[in-house]
Amino acid sequence: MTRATGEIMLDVHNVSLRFGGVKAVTDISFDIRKGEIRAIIGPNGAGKTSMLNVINGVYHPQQGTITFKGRVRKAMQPHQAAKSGIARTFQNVALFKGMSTLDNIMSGRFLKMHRNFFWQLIHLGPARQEEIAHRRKVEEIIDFLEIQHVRKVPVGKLPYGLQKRVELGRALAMEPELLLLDEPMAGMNLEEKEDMSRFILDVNHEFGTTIALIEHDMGVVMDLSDRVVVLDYGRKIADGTPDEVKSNQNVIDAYLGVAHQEKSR
Amino acid sequence: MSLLYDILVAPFVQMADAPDFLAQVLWEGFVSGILYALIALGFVLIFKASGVFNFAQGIMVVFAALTLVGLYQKGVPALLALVLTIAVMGLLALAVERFIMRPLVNQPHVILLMATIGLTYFLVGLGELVFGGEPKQMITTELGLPTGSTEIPFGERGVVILQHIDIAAAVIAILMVAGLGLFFNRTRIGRALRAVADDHQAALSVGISLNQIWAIVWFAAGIVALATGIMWGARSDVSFALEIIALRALPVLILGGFTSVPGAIVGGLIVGIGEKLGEIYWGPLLGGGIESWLAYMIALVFLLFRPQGLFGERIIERV
Amino acid sequence: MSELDQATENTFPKLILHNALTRGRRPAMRHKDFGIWQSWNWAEAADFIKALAAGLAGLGARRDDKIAIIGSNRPYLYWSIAAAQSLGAVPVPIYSDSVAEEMAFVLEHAEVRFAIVEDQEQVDKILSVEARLPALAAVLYEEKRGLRDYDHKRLHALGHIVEAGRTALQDKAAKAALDRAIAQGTGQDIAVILYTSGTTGRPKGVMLTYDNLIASARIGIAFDGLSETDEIIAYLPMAWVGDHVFSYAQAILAGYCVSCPEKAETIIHDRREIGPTYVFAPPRVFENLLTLTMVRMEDAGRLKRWIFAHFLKVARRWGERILSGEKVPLTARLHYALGDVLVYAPLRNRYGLSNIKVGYTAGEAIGAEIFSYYRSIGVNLKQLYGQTEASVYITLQPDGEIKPDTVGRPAPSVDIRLAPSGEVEFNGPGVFQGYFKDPEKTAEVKTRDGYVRTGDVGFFDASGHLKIIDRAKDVGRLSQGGLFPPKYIENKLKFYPNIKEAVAFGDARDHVACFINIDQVAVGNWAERNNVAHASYQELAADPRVYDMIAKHVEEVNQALAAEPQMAGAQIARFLILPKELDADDGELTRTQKVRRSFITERYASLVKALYDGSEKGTIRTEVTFEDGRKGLLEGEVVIRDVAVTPVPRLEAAA
Amino acid sequence: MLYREAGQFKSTYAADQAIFPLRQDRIGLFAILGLAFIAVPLLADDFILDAIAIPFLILALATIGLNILTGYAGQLSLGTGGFMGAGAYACYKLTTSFPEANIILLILLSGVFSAAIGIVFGLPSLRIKGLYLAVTTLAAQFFLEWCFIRIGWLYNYNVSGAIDSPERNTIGGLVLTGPNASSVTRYIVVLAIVALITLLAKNLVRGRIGRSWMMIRDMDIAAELMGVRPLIAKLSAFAVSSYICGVAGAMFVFFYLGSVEPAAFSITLSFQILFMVIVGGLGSLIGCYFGAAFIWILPIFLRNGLPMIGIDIGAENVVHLTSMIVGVLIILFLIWEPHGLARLWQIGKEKLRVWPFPYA
Repeated sequence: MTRATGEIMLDVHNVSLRFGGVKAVTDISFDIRKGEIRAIIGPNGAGKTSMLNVINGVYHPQQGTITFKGRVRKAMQPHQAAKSGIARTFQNVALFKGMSTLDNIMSGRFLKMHRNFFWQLIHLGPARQEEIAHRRKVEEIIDFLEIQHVRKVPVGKLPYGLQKRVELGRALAMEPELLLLDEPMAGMNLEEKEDMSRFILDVNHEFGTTIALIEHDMGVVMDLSDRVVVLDYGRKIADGTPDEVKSNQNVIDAYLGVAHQEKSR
Repeated sequence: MSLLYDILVAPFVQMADAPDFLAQVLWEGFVSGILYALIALGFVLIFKASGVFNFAQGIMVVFAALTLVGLYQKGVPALLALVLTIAVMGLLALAVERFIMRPLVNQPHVILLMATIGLTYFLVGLGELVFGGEPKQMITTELGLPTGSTEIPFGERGVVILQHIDIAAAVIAILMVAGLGLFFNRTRIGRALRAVADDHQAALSVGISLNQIWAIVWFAAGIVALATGIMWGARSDVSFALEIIALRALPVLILGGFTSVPGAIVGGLIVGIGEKLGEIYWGPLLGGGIESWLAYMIALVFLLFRPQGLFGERIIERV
Repeated sequence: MSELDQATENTFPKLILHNALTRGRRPAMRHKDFGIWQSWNWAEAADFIKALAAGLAGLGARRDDKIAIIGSNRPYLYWSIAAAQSLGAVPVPIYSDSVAEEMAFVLEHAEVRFAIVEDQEQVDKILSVEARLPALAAVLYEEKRGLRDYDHKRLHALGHIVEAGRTALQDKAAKAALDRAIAQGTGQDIAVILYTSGTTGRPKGVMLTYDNLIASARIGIAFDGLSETDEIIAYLPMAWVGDHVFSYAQAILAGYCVSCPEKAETIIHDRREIGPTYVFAPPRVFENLLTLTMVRMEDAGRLKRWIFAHFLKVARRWGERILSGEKVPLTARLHYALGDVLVYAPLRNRYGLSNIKVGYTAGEAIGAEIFSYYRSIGVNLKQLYGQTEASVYITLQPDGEIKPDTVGRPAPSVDIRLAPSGEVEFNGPGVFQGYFKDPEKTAEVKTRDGYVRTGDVGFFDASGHLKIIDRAKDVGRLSQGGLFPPKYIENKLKFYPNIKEAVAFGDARDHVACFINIDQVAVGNWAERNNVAHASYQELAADPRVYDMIAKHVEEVNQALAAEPQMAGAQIARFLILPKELDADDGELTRTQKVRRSFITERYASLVKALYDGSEKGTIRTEVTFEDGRKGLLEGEVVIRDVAVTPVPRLEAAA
Repeated sequence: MLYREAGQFKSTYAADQAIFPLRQDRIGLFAILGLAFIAVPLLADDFILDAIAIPFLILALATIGLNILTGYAGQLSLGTGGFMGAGAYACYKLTTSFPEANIILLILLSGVFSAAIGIVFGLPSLRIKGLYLAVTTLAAQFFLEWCFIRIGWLYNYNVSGAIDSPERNTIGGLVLTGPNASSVTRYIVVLAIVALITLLAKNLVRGRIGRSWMMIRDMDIAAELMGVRPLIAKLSAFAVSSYICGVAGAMFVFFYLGSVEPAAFSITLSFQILFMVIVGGLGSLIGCYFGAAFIWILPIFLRNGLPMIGIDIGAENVVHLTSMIVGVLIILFLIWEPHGLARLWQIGKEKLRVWPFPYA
């Protein structure tokens, strides 16, 4: 596959992030190419989630630049990131608990809807047509993710695996160019993981969405991703294709240590 | 221009002109600040241990004072009435624990807040039903609290008048804060209470059930309320009008943070003194009565710059 | 509306065009898709069909080509049948849940040149056996998902072909060619080849002509007064003759609307939304619905359970008689009316059967109690007896003559006779032409005078209703000479919600014994309420308390059998509960979920032996297929239980 | 049981997204509207209209206002009384400044002023969350209350310090406000306005804007990452909420009380409305009506009902007892169903839908 050689979509350059005295991420650089699936891996506390938060504007790094689609930016608000085409999911499902599956995914269409307050008030004509047009889009996502049977169920009542799927749906509804997935398979059983892997691949294939994902399950990462960047204690220790990374001594050391710790837990 | 002068210059000229009056205002601000701090302390105790924003704290103040005076009026000797009132506050604490806290544990903040507003309604009705709604005199002397006042010469010609009851209030408030401090730091239960604020599991490992802890903090808050009630009652009358004082104490919490005892004290003093100064020196410009909201405005402006309060910790949002 | 000319409108494509003209704006099909019921009227349907036909012609489809149709019930697949027929090609619907091997046999045997399929799953199955299908020219798929990177030399998106067809039709010559092809069709042409799943051996391709199907469809339409205002929901396999007649032939003839559910999981919900007026389902569906009802009611509050039980009693007493229009006392009528408000109508609503005009159950015998239950709560459920070889109808139950234990009178214009062996034989307009490429088998089944052997044993009762006992080859004799109809016994057992499946043995034996499969949902629920701890199906099945419960059911069945003179000897003496569920994936059930008796007998030979040698336990050792496709080994001991047999009352001399 | 849904299928999104997709609900709605618009005016006496129906409707509207802010957008507010007062005083000033203008128009316009004030006091919500915010909304409450007392211009320097509703007629000489307006007329006007605003509010909460409020409420960070700007979402909620509260406040004076002193818009009113929201159910419009009915009608019932069942303890004590009982009932209610009457309604409806089964 040649996807990893596409043009650079996102370039992270020498980024450092501190909270008070705690260094979360130190001097990290890597890029994400258009159309690829890029994995960010590393042991717990390696700064993976912080990295995602920097990319979509939740955290503002003290140092370094981020170039997205050719535009350099330093500090940006999350909603601006959303507008520029970045969507994401969360490690611990962050759905809107008071809403149904349908409404949750519909909320992903927020930026695509434009009818003003007064049309919304009377909910006729353009406002209703807009709502219907977007409902159709949302239904296509529901169909894609095979969650028709829970369409109108409040998300709080869904099993965990389905919630993760709905969250993916909500991100897809934004029609993002870059999709950030924070441990999309955390807490899933084997079957759910397989389903989720298939969905991620399908998203990448069918919509051509560029994906950056954080994942713990090494097997999944190696199967899914085109390129992998490895973090440890906030620093980058390796970057390359899954095979390259697998044989990298730094990675082996970092992961063996973790494997031991996890086993002893 | 003259408006700016009135706001920015004139009050300070006024202060400099009559330093004794300024000192008097500061003293009175200090005393009411202390009482605010006491009310805030009641809030903080309960919030820290159970996450309940106890809206009924204000009414507990009134209710305690009313019970004390009411019992006395029914012929109970003053000190016995005091003991009985403490017992009533204990019963109240037990009842609150059993009928509000226990069934509503784990409900969202707003539900618990509503429950305490319901409790407010209940206590208002109960107090008035049993003791009547008309304002009453606090039994200051009967409790052995000092009355009268001392005039202290100030500056060249001026004097500052210190009401003895105010001095007593200050002393008692300080003693109470110190006592609570000892209780929290030196006793097993106190340490458990502090643990519970951080981690419910940890508290359980100390061997005290959450239910007991709640009963204890509510009781402690009741005692604080009683002390506050006696002081306020001695300065004005005992009536449900006092309830408004409790609402006035809320900005103290915003300033100090919901969980900080020192914050409650410092916040109380800031609000008490600031309010008095504002009322005396700037109030007339606006037609008076500004103390009903001035403290809130101060707190609000303050919050905009420090959302976590004076002593709260900075919140880092994890995603 | 112009009258239908029966002589010229003799194929489905012609009839559809007729519908497009006469009722073009009425809904023809609906499909719950993207959250709402997408609807198409007859004009749109005809338009699609013509475009697809032209598209297929463009791909080289010709007269007499076989075109496989594989997928869930979807409008475009029904239209694909019509498109194939428009060209004079023969559609071959195939069960979409069959595994690649099964599918390969049919595709190969039918010499399929084109396949129109639903999605990647079906495409993969076909491609995996591509080598064996030299005739295959192209595969058309509807859902493009996952197929992007496939080699598209012989693979086409259905939408593209339809578009291509539409473009082609702008050319007058192409349009005329298509019109000619449609006009060329006659009633004697083969309309469809339906492969019967068959309880034994390889599937056989039943060839049915337009005349067969149209005549048969007319029988049903006239019998129940179906019209274009009826509603039906299509969810049974398209390869099954029942679906083909009800959702295709009759729908086109009567002009009613067929609705396809969103997913298999949502069928109950979708049925409720549509509220069909005309329903067709195998007994299993009704059984499951009743089981679900009983299970749920167990969880209901005391008052609700009492109301439910009370009014069910009322319904049992009066319901069927009221439904059949008999005279009942006014008080009973009022009592029933109250029950209708409180229980029956809400139940019908939950089942989605509120608007039902008539419902049919067929395929196999339905438990009398289940049958009566639905009738008693006001669902006009009837039985019919039919076969693929008959284009469905052999017998039907006329209104007012509904009996739970017979399948009714011979359908209009169908003649029935009983062979000396007791086997039922029929003749009529729906009789099939023969098995595709299998004259031998055809000869076995079709007599020289045109009658078809059904393979079922039955008899006419005093009122002229046919009563089917069992498959001819299955009805055995006990060693003392008594009749042993296994299915008859099994159905009695399966009435109990706790019993999901039963397999009875007794041919040439001195008594009847059986395997029982408990219903995991019903028994699991019971176990939860009674604190019977269990970690698995296997443990639950072995629990002595479960055995006690099942034993009680078996004793009750024995009492019922004892009451029938011919069956008294077939009471169950011993039984065991199988530690695994019978499963189509293990070959124990057919794809239509019928028991494969001989296979089971062979597979569990040791257990059968234990049933008859008096031992208290049998051993089992067998391979099982898990849900994810992995195989595993199941072994252990299975307890065998003896059951009390009800003494047979002295028979009257007349019996 | 009552809900027989079979056969009710939707073939368009418009039908699927209707406010009342079920036929039975639509019938019920028309029945209630018929009852409210026709039967009540014909049958009810002035006491029922004046003491129960009119204030109930107005308070229900205020409850909708607060519920939009608190229930939908998740911003707890204790300043409802102040915002209602803002609407009332705005309306008073408008109608005394433009005596010829249509009073209904002025009432609807007065909400704009309270909305503006709401936006100002909503600004802190950008940095302050939860209970802290609740406390800061008290600032609005106390400040506005102070304004009503101290700023003479607001009440036209009336000696009494109160504002009263002048006589105004609009529709063909029909007297709508003032002492000579009939109860039935006022009731119909109030009902029409409340029904209309309820419909508009429903439209808002089911559309893009309403969804942005709920997104902020449920998970603000996620909402931001979907492109919602907290500033706009929160302030729009404050604006809409205060608008509705303002209209309710204006009607409170002009169609219910006739004349009020500033104390009418005190913190007690704020609490009362908050109770209605909680008892009715956060995030439910129908719950607003339930909550308003419960909190408004229960004390009336107790006041009139207690003496009837033989508990005769003097008029004043009845008030105290009522206060106690309301307090206890609220606590019991929170324990029993913290999600409010709307949840009970929803559960009941669901039960009827799946009847006779206990669950679907």
